Amino acid sequence: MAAVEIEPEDDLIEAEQGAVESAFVEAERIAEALIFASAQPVSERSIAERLPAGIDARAVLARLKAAYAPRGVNLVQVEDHWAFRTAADLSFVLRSGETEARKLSRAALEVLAIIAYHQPVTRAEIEEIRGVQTSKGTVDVLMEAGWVRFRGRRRSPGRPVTFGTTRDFLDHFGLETLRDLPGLEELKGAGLLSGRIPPGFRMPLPPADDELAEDEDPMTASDIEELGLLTPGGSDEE
Amino acid sequence: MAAVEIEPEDDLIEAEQGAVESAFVEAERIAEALIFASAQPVSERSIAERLPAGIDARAVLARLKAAYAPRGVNLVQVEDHWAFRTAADLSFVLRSGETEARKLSRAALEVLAIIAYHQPVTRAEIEEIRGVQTSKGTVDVLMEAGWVRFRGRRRSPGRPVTFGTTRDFLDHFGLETLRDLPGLEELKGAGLLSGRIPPGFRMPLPPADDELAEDEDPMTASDIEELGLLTPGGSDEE
Amino acid sequence: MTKGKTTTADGAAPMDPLWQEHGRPERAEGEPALVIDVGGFEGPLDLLLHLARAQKVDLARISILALAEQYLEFVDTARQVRIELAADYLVMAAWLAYLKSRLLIPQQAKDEGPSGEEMAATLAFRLKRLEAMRDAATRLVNRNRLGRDVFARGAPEHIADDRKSVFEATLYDLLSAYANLRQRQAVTQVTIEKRQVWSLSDARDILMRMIGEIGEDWHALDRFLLRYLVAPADRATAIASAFAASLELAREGQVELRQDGAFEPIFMRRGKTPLPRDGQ
Repeated sequence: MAAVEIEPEDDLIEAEQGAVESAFVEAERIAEALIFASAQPVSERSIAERLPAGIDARAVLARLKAAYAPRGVNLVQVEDHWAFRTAADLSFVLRSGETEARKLSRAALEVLAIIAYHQPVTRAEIEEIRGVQTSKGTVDVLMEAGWVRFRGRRRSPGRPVTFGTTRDFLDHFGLETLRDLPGLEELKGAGLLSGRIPPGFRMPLPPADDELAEDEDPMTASDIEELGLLTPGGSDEE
Repeated sequence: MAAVEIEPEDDLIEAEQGAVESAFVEAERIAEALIFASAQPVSERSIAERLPAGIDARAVLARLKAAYAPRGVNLVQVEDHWAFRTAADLSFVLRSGETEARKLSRAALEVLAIIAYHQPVTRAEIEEIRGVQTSKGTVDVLMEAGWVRFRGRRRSPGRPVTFGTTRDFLDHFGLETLRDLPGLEELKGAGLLSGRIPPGFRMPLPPADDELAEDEDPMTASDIEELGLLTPGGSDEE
Repeated sequence: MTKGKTTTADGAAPMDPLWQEHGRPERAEGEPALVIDVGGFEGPLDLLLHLARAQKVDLARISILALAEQYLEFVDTARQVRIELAADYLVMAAWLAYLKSRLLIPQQAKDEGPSGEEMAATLAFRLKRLEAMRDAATRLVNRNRLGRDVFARGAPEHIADDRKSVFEATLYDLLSAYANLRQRQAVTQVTIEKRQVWSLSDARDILMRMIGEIGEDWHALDRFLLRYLVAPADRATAIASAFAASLELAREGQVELRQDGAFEPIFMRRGKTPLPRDGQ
């Protein structure tokens, strides 16, 4: 601000009022940001502490509250604490779906990854790679997510069901094809595989397309029905 | 929408306009509430789905953005997603010791910049630019932070995996799109984002006049870069 | 060893005193003292950039020759005091020594290699590009960052989002789960061997680094490689391994080799059709 020549008093008062008003607006902005960023309702005292000196916090909050009253978000007071809440009449927009995204369990991630890299793969093979039994629920979760599907049946004793991934799987993980899954070198390069990797370490190359493998039979309608009833791949398959 | 064939009486038009305006205000409130409720940017599509039929989501968002621009909380765009964020100039009030942003190593930062400016980029290209092998764990850190992702594969021998940045990256660094990367156009113009030497790039050899005159200050490359990159008029134009 | 300098017996003196030579007369102009902590550099290009900066002129006007000499001086000093330099630094030294020879010796008529000037321009371009990226990184990191300068809603409320899936997982989650799993299973058979000689795979790694440096023009690199990459005592094993590795790389199409006659220098360039590296 450049120094101003001394002026008639009216202007001075006006300028002063302008300065007061702009300090007030600044205080509003600060209060607004503080309450917005806080995980809990913010106490009036702690707001007051951060406002420019000489500003009445209560007045600032009252004006903010009035400004937000007609909006989609309201400033609400809980005792002497303040918080933003979406307007009560809009709850229908916010609560329509009620499907909270859940994190996949570690076991599910592992099984999904094995299915992605090793498909077509049977439950027994998954267990062999993981070294532990896979609970039935794990594959169910992946099926429910729409990322894993029955591919067919292996032409081997017991004709075990083979698993593969779906189109939705590729979409969700931003892959164009299964071949986009990074290979050994790339996992190493990205630091995901570290340390010494034994010479025999192999990573399978996922199939390029959905064609059945040579030792794989397609699923028949009756297979599917059966599986649907029997719940897929129950722990004692044979 | 439904064609209205009634004679245009002034009152009717006014009433109609009033109705349109109030639907628009309602849409604003809904969009505001939706975005406000979420800590993550919300997609324009999912906002549009929840607005009353016939309302242009983009127009609603533009008006909201303008309304919030002078406030302590701003509406910002990240690609086609929208989020409320505290105003950058209030950082001094909000910054607190506990919320220290993730500290990146110099190497990780450099790799991040290379991925951001050169994407899609392969690991070999990153190493060529830096002239050094990337230690394991550098890319890993960036992926874990959610800033870097596998993008796909280059159509070249070996089909190497390419890296790119994520929307979280843009969000974190306050960029609306990749085009907003600081200095991007200048770097491109100078040929510094390519693998090959630009045609105009000349190195006079040997330099006969290394010595600076006594009244001459050395010009460092970074000076020049800055001169070219700092757009006149400066820092916070938006 | 520099005069008046006492290093500890095992050469484990702290880093900077090795380079900072007190009580020494001022160096001649244009010959900035090397004050280097090798641990602080992100590879040879970074070191070169630092040296170029020390020339105090615009990158477009640096003397590449002087730069190469300073770098080689640095590497020689490091070797004298037995600092183990990473292969990247040595590879660069070999390349710069070659560059220096190209700049100093007039080009032969039948010589197909790139001229010294072309090589110098390539180096200058790479330095400029690295510097640009470094500046970009600085600008990026100094922006107003979410969680530091700019904040998101502290108390998000739940909204129904449009995700099709009710489950959340990123590709990174998926891959790290897989990598961890496989590693866990593999970890049992790890053996760590002690290295006494240049193994074939060491040599191969170093040659692969070279391929990145030399590009598609013929370079006679063998002499420079050997001079900078190995201590004299290891020279025999290095020659054998490097030669074997280069043959292997040539077979894979990663490099092309050429020798005009017996005992002539071996020329090398990047192969036209490298095979996939990840064994696909």
